[in-house]
Amino acid sequence: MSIKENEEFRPKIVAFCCNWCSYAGADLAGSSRLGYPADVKIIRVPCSCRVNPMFILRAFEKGADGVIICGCHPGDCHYSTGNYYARRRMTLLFSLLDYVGVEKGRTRVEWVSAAEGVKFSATMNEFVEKIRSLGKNVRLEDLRCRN
Amino acid sequence: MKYSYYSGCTLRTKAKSLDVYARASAKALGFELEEIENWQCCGGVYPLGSDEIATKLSSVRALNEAKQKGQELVTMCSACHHVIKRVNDDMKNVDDIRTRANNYMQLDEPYAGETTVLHFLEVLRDRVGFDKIKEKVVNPLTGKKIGAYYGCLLLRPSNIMAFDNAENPTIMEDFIRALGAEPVIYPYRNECCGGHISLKEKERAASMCNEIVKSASGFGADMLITACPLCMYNLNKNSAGDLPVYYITELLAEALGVKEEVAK
Amino acid sequence: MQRIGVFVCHCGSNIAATVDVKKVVELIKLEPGVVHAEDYQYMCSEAGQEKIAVAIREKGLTGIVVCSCSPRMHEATFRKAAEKAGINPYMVEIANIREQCSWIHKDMEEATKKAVILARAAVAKVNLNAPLKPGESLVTKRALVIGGGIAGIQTALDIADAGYEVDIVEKTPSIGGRMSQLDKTFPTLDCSACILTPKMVDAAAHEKINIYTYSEVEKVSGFVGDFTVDIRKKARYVDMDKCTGCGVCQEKCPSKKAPSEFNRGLNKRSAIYTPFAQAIPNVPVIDADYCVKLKTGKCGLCEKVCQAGAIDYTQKDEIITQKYGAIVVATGFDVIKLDKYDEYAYSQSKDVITSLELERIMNAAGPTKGHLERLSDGKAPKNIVFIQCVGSRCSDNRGKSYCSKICCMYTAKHAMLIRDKYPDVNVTVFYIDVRTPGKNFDEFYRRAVEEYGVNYIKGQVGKVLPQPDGQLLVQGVDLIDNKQIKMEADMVVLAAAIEPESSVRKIATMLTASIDTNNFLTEAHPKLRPVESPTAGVFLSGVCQGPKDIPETVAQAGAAAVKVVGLLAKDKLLTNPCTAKPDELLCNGCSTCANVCPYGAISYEDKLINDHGIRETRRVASVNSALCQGCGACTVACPSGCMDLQGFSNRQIIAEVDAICR
Amino acid sequence: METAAKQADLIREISGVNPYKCMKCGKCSASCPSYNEMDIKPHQFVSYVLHEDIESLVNSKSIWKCLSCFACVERCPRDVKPGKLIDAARQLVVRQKGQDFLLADEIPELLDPDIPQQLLVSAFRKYKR
Repeated sequence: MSIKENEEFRPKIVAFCCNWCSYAGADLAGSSRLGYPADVKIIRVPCSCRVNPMFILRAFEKGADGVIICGCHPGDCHYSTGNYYARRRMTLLFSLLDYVGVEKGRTRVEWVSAAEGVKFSATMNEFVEKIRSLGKNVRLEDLRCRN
Repeated sequence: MKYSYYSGCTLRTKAKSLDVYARASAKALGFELEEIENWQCCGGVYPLGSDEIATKLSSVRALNEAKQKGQELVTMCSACHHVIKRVNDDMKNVDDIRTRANNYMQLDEPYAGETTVLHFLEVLRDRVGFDKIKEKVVNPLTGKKIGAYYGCLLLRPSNIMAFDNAENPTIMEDFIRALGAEPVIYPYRNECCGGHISLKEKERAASMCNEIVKSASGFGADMLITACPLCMYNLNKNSAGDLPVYYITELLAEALGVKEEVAK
Repeated sequence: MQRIGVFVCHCGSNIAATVDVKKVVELIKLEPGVVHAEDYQYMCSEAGQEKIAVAIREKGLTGIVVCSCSPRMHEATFRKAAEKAGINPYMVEIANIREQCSWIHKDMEEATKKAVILARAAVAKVNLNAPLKPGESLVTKRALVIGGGIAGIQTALDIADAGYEVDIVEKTPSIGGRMSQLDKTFPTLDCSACILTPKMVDAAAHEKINIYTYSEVEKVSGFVGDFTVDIRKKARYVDMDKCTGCGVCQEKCPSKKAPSEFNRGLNKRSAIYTPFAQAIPNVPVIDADYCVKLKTGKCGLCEKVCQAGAIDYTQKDEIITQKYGAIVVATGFDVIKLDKYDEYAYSQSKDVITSLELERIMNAAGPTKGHLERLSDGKAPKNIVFIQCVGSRCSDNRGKSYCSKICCMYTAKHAMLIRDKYPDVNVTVFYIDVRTPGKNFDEFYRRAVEEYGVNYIKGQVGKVLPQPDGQLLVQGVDLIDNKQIKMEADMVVLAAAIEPESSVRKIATMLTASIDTNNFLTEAHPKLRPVESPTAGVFLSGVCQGPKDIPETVAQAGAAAVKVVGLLAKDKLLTNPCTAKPDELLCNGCSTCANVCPYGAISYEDKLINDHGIRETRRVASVNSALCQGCGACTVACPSGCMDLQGFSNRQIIAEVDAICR
Repeated sequence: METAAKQADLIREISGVNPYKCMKCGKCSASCPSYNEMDIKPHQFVSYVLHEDIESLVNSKSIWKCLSCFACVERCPRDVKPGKLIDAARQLVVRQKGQDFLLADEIPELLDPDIPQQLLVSAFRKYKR
């Protein structure tokens, strides 16, 4: 891949945000005008524990280059323990994905509270930067899905 | 227990006693200071500039040698400790400095801050333990009222030096107590002695040192102790000389009963 | 197939300035299921909502997508509008193209592209939405207030006056809180006790208010309208019904070495004690750590002198379980520990004190009986230095990043009171900024300078150096004169930052109320819902939500009370219909879902199942939708994939993923 | 001579300091043992860098008066650490040839028999390239 192509590479990034903390944190980043690249698209879920590993596999299958899951800080889950489930499930899933060739940098779990607009924006900037450096994801993608 | 030991230039010359008493005391306390080979001068002041690499390399060499031996690196002089500890922190936490320093060094395996840097006092506190030292004291310095002089370099910046509470330290006071003497706490113990300015501006160093000595004796100290040859020089040369100043290791050797041995 | 209408909001220029709304309309029309799309200046306005209603009627819409601000702002608005126009409110989805698009992107082309993708995702989801019907739950007409300071007292009084039962849980032996420790209050110099004590008495006397002092909340379960709370009533060792409050036990108690919490540890109290003279209830407690009888079995003097026979060394902690419809957090604050600010010599010198300690010294019931004197030698000070912002506005790792808000004013108060009572004492204040936004606040501060001759110096203090003669050498800077200053003082007073009371984190976790990095409780919306927690049924009162002075605290306490009353006035609440739902055909009865459910909402029943003509009795999961809160943990845990979450179903989320990755 | 803006950038880069974080409390100047010797005070260093007046900084005597005692670094509540700015300004000077504050010729008369090596080494580092 040439440098020029690399510059133009706009990754597809799916962010799952829990309704109580991270989605509110994203809203706060927005109302505070703390920017991050348009490559990130947020899907609202009630809790990070609602994120089924299937959704992440599906995203990669459909051509996503990175997936990030954001939830409440440990101990602060609106449903008490949901983020712990998410953490355990994702640890397992991410090492499996790494094994099949989806690098660890393409997946991430981050805790962002409703008050952490700054952190949300910083995290997304960092994550997009990371995905850009990793380039296009070629594993798991269902080529029949390509336009 | 063996430690890698970085004595530094002054301890081989003007501050020989700081060094020899340290080695003798270490022996008495059951650990050994194994001087690293071919050490080079640390430069005396930590190069603050984020783009200064060459001036940090002598510290990296010493740190890497300790790493090779799998030992902790012990320093004695406050300046050496300050420089080496901060360079080690850079190598551990600052990507740019680490990469560039390793590019210069061309080591078999890059150095990334693996070595633990300990000041001699930290060895006494955290590895030997002041309680243990207390047990080993044969000539307790009973009745002596000692003011600890910390100076700047051991304590600040505290987030990197992590030596003690920078504004209200206790390590030297605990050390003094372990030797059977009474520590005198005075607010100038972490004020600057003037450092390198005593070369060109003697009067300023003098006024700073006099403040320190005045405060310590005002609170009842009859002597001061220090770990730094430059502080020693400034306090001796540039103060009215009201209080005698000793190296920490000399008092330690005396209390442990090994001072006479060294003198021979 | 749904018939979907898409409504793109300009939000004035908030969206339209960065997103080409016409283009969004044009492109979204091409999506499957979309039969109508239009844009409008303000979709949330009445005219905007009317547009939705008209489109529903005229185009027979079955689903709605509104591309606008965050669903946290207006989802409820648009759902109501849809319902009024005759379709199920849960057929509405929001594409957040303001907070998550127009406000964070600058490039119009890029923002428009993203807005279209977000709209497509919402359309894809609505295509799979199904009408949902909320259930109903009953409201317990009783409120719990955690914390018995001025915030808690005021909230409880206002709720009780509206006719509802309120319980106050206070962890110390008396209500009153921080305000009871203050001597005078700004900006009128009222005596704090004089204005607080009547309120304490009112609360204690109110027939609808029940006060649990020396008690702590131990466990919370349930949800809005129906919380169940365990309260630990700590052993007081004094029978509250028998005690007459005569105080003889406290006089006779031989153990008088416990540091007085009320006087900030500046003097000692007896092992059996009431924190202060006006304590409510006026019933002492025995401090087990200091009581000779409880520690060694000997003594028992208090029992002997108590004529009422109220002492009971065998008392045990008691757990009270109570149901509440609403909970108010009013846990208040404490001043930070100063161990990271030793340059000010707080731990080295007794004459370096915090402002709250000065408050006790100035108070007639304090350790010096209200005489201004040095704690080291009891001498009257001639020079006092105040240092502002100790631990506030610090972005290093030592202090707090926020402004503590109250210090500028209380320091002006202290300076003025000292100059008033002791005109020969010199008072110097080192400040960074003097912040006095409040009614009559700046006038108050200016009085300190202009009428009372308080010496305000713009600059900070670097170090306080105790001298051998007991004086304190203060080394600071005057940034206006551009001079370093070394001045001697007899006393130094530190305006230490305030922080939320340490127990608040535990309480927030029990309530699943969110908390920020500084341990302040988060409000549901920083501007529009400042007294509600994002957790339904939990409300915020006082400093637990952010630094506040007394008038602001009282105002917020009243506001929280109104919200509680509004909730308790309802007989029934609608429950969230986005609950888990098993597909009984797929369920194999393994119990995995029940094990991960934090609410115990899943049970199992033996049920006759018709599986493609085969009729058999199977053990299948059953969700109690009144208990289910809709987190979705079970949906992922289910190995057979039978459990799904209504409103956030697997198919819906996958449709969103697909739309985004398309 | 580069432009003022470039030099200000250079100082920011060498020092690693973000002068925008300063809230102008003056705690650095309140802590500085060399305050009275300095023509430009520690807190002013921050605003001089902000206003890109590097010319004044490199010509000030303050850069030779700082003791590197790190009191300002330790106590700065905003993580600005003006001592690093002062050292960076000094670096800008000593990195240019012939700008040494200490001349070889003047050394002999400054020496005395008790001077520790450490003092000479430190002084060389601080005063010379």
